[in-house]
Amino acid sequence: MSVTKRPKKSRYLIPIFGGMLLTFKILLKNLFSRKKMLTLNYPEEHYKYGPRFKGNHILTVKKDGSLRCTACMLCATNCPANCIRITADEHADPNVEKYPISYEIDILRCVFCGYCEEACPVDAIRMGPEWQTAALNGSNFVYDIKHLAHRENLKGGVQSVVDDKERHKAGI
Amino acid sequence: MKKMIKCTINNYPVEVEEGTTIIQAFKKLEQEIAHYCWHPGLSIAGVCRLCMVEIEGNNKLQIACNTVVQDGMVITNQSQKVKDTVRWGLEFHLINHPLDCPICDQAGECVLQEQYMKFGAYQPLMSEDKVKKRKVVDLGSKIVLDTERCILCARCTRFTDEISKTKELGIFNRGDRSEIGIFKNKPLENDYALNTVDICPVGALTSKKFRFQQRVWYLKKAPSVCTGCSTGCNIDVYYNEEGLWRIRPRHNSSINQYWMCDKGRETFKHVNPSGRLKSSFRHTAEQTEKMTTFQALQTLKLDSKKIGLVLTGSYTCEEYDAFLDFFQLHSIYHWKNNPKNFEDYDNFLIRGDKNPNTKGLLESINKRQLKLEDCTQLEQNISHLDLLIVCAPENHKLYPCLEEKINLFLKSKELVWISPHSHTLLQKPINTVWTIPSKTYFEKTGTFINHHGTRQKIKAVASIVDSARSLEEIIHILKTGQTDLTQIASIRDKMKTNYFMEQKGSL
Amino acid sequence: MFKLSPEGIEFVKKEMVRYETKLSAVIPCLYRVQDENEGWISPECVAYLSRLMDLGESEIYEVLTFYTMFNQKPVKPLHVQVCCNVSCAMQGSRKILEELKKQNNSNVTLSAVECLGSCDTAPVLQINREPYMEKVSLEQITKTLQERTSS
Amino acid sequence: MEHKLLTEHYNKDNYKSLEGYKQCGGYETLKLALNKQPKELVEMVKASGLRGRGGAGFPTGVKWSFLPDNNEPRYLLCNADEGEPGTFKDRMMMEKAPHQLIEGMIISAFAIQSHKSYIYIRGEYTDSISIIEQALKEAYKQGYLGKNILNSGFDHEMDIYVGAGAYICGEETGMISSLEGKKGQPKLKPPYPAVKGYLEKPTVVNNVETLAAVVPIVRDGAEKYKAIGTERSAGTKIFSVSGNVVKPGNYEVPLGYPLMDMINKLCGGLPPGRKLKACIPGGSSAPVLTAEECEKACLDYENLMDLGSMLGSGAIIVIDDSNSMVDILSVIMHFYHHESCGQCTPCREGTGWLDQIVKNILHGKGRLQDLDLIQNISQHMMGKTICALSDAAALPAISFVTKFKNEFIDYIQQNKISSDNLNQVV
Repeated sequence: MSVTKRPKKSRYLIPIFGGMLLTFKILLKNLFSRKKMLTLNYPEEHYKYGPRFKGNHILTVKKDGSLRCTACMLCATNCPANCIRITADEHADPNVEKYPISYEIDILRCVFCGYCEEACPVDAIRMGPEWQTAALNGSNFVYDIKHLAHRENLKGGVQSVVDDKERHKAGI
Repeated sequence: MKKMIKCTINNYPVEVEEGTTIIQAFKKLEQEIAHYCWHPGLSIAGVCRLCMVEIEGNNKLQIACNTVVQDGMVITNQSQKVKDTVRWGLEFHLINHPLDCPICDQAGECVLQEQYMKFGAYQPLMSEDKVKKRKVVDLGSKIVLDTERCILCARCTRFTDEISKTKELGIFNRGDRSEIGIFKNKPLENDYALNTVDICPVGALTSKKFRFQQRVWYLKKAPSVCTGCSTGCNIDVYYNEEGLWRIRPRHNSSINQYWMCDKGRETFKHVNPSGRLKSSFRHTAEQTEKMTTFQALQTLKLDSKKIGLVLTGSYTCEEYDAFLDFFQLHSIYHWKNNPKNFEDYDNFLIRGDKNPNTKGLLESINKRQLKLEDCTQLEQNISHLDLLIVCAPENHKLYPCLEEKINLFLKSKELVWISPHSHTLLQKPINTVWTIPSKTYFEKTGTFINHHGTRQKIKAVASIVDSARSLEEIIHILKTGQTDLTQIASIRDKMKTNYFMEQKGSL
Repeated sequence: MFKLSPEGIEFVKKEMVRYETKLSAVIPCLYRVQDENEGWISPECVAYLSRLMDLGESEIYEVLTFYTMFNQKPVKPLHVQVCCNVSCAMQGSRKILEELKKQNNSNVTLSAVECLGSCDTAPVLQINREPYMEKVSLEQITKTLQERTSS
Repeated sequence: MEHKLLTEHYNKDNYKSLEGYKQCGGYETLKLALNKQPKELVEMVKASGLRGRGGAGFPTGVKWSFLPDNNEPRYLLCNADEGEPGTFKDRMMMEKAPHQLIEGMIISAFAIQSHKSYIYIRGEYTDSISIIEQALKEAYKQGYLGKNILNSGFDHEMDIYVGAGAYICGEETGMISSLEGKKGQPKLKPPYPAVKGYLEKPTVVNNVETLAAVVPIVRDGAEKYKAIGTERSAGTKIFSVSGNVVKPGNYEVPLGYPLMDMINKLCGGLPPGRKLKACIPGGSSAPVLTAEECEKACLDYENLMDLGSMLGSGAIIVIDDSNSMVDILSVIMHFYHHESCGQCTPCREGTGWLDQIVKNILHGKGRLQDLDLIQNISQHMMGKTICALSDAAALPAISFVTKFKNEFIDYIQQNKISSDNLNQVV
């Protein structure tokens, strides 16, 4: 533990005025050149994050719009917050074999660690640029397939770059 | 007594019986050795070529599964030569094996995965196209086959040839076009078919019922004894917090070897919370009263009544003893699942007596020199009784005569129904009916005596229904008026020392 | 519904006691079935034979699929099997096969087979289960096939 | 010079009938043999130095003496499932001299005290099957087979069994499986067939030529037979010569005969204007010999072994310079891929893999590292399986790739497509 010697009482005034000076300097600067202002007028304005930002989850889709997810449950296994719930079922196409009939992420539990994305062997889950999870009381914070793969922002779903044919050729 | 011979395995000296194969000696020493086709319960096929060992003085590597240990043999599988061979052996296995572990239901308990992690090359050399074969082939109502994942170890075909002797499965075609299959209109439907799923080292054969239900790494396993019939096969129960998911056989050379029947694999469903009786009830014609088990037992008046007791073979020996010691009984009846085929036996594992502990029941009765009447006698005596206590079967499905018998029991003046499950008939009675939830084999500790008289102990794994009580605990509450369960544990410990000295197949 | 002729059934019965085990009769009986079923063995035939011989279907089916001389698909009346192994290939048998394929004769099923054991007289081919045609040339086999097709 | 011990009367037309055979002294040896002790005969064959003519070259007498000394029924099986590419001697022997084989088999059966024998003939040999069937009928009629043969008190039944097109049935345990009516998959050894073979009973499996050679051994005595050939490779052997020679065919020569003499003197040399490029001395599973190695080669077990090849079934395939070695290897690899029984993993997967790689090279899609890969795969297929089929596939692969490496590299680097007469890949 380090002990700092307290300054005398009268000396406090000097840094207070110093601080006030800085505050007013920035206030005046912002008043006259608003473009250089650092803060945003949220929620009218949004900050643009980099492409690697790990925000809300997206389930990628195949060309036909069906989920790429094979319900291997590696994401759920890796999830440290235990917020992913998947129910798998038999698919009619023997080459697909297994697919999720329900995929739920409890976004309030999620810690946005990105392990699910890391664990996924088929690039089926990604963390997208959206970061707003706020919603009104009574909203559903457990995201289902409809939300994760087909919400409006995604404009018909995100396709993965992995080629299905190549993947099947390799026997995956 | 067979002659013992000495050999050295990976620098450890070991003594084995004459005629032991090298792989058995490895297993005895708990030394790691890669293998797929060898299974202790089946004949030797020697086709996977992975259990290679180097024997001193022999230039050529030998397979451990078909080589018998000779006196003074010096065996190793740690040499570079062996390691190379095993690595290449795995490479050969994998060149046409699809890399769809994420989808494959075997992932997590796949021997191919495990051994690749241990012994594999990690540098795939195959750049050519894989041989494509049929996927998701229907083999009947129980099993699905994926011929691509199959590594042709022939365990399943050997099982149907040698153990079940039904010969449904065969390996068709030859070379790398070979595939396991059934003939068109003859599905794999024998009573032991699901054993092929257990012995399949990869995800080629999967059980329709368990497939895609759970990933195996979410499951824990607990040793237990099958309650499906009086054979008492040793089992592993796979469960997690959501409930029980499947049952697999556990090796016991004197009872079930490595196998169990498909019916026995279904005896976990009645344990799961859905459909269980979750608290005690007192049903009368007018009303239904819900209460805790403790309350129910406190309210139950037993004094100076003529009590009849109906017992089934699904409770442990300790429970029978406690029950029979406590009550002053007018008469005791034995409720059999199906008197007609009660003595049936298919000469392998399945018996007509669908109770795990009929022998235990008889033993407890005989020890006290009581008279055990058949349940059919109850019809005449029921009017003489004031109270009928029914220790009902744990798994109602195994009792085809259930409804008929319940109707009979309902004729009594007062009925106490002790079972993990209730029945709709019990809920609208003419007289008073008490339903008291009891524990299943998964929740209690005790002893079962199987058809051959082998004592086997089961151990409580988890509590599934909080209000459920074993018969022992019920007696304890009745005796002391307390719910203190630690006392029971001490009773149990005492019994342990008395009973389990010479038992086989203990847990 | 396939059925063996009475002589065929007689043959099967005889073969079943000819060898030490009943199972040994499978191969000769499959030959017989193939002969009576227009040169190929359908799964239906296997089911029939399994009933006749009281053996498991998959036991017979295993044998059927293992050996190449049993046809699992329908064949035309002339099943021409051209040896394409080393000695014959060196003498141009593959070219003959290729040319025959081009001719597209509707009465002929062509297949490439492994060594027929007549390498000194390469190229060799066998029609159905008849004696070999040795040192064949394209003209010769074309002529033979045409003749036999028309007759 | 040819040494006609077995094939002496093969040019006679009626030799295949019982009458014709008897005219040339047939079945005289049988009478001789039936007067001897069985043990004596085994010792005689052992002393003659006769080695298995099917491919492995295991001493026949030694094989016979492995039979356990008990009263169990035992079987003699004649391996006439001649499938090795390049081999056609057994077919000729069965068609020209069926009674020679039958006599040899009766003598051998008497020597090992077997009362039942089978001749396992491959299904394609329709001629041989009918000829042997006919010959068996004749032999039964004349009392050479059946109960109490020639009043010696010895009973013997002989039957034929027709295969259905699987190379692997030429392997002795594969043949036993096939004869049992199962898939022709080789069985695990030990136990060896001599202890537990056909129907788990002691069984001896011998090649057609081996069994036929028992006749001259018993007739002339072991010494005389041993004097032919070399020190360790005694006797004569029928070689099937095919490929690019003027007069292909079967030639019986004493073992140790120079390979070049065989090609040039007996077979009339190569077609005019062609040069010897390579030669496969023992059927497709034997490692190939280059032209230089052929000069040094003598046709006996040891000499070829020293050259890194083997005598095998005695099928000599002569390859001249018009052929592409890559193409020939691709044919051979296709053969083994097609014929692998699918039991052991290294063979099942390895043969298919090799086939694909060689095909890729042939079609100009090869990579330089493929050559190492072929060697690596082959190396790890050898000696790792139940039977020798994986060795048989691996040996030619290794020898072709090492001995004709430049040709393979040419294919890979220049995407050269195979020569004209072999360009049709099936």
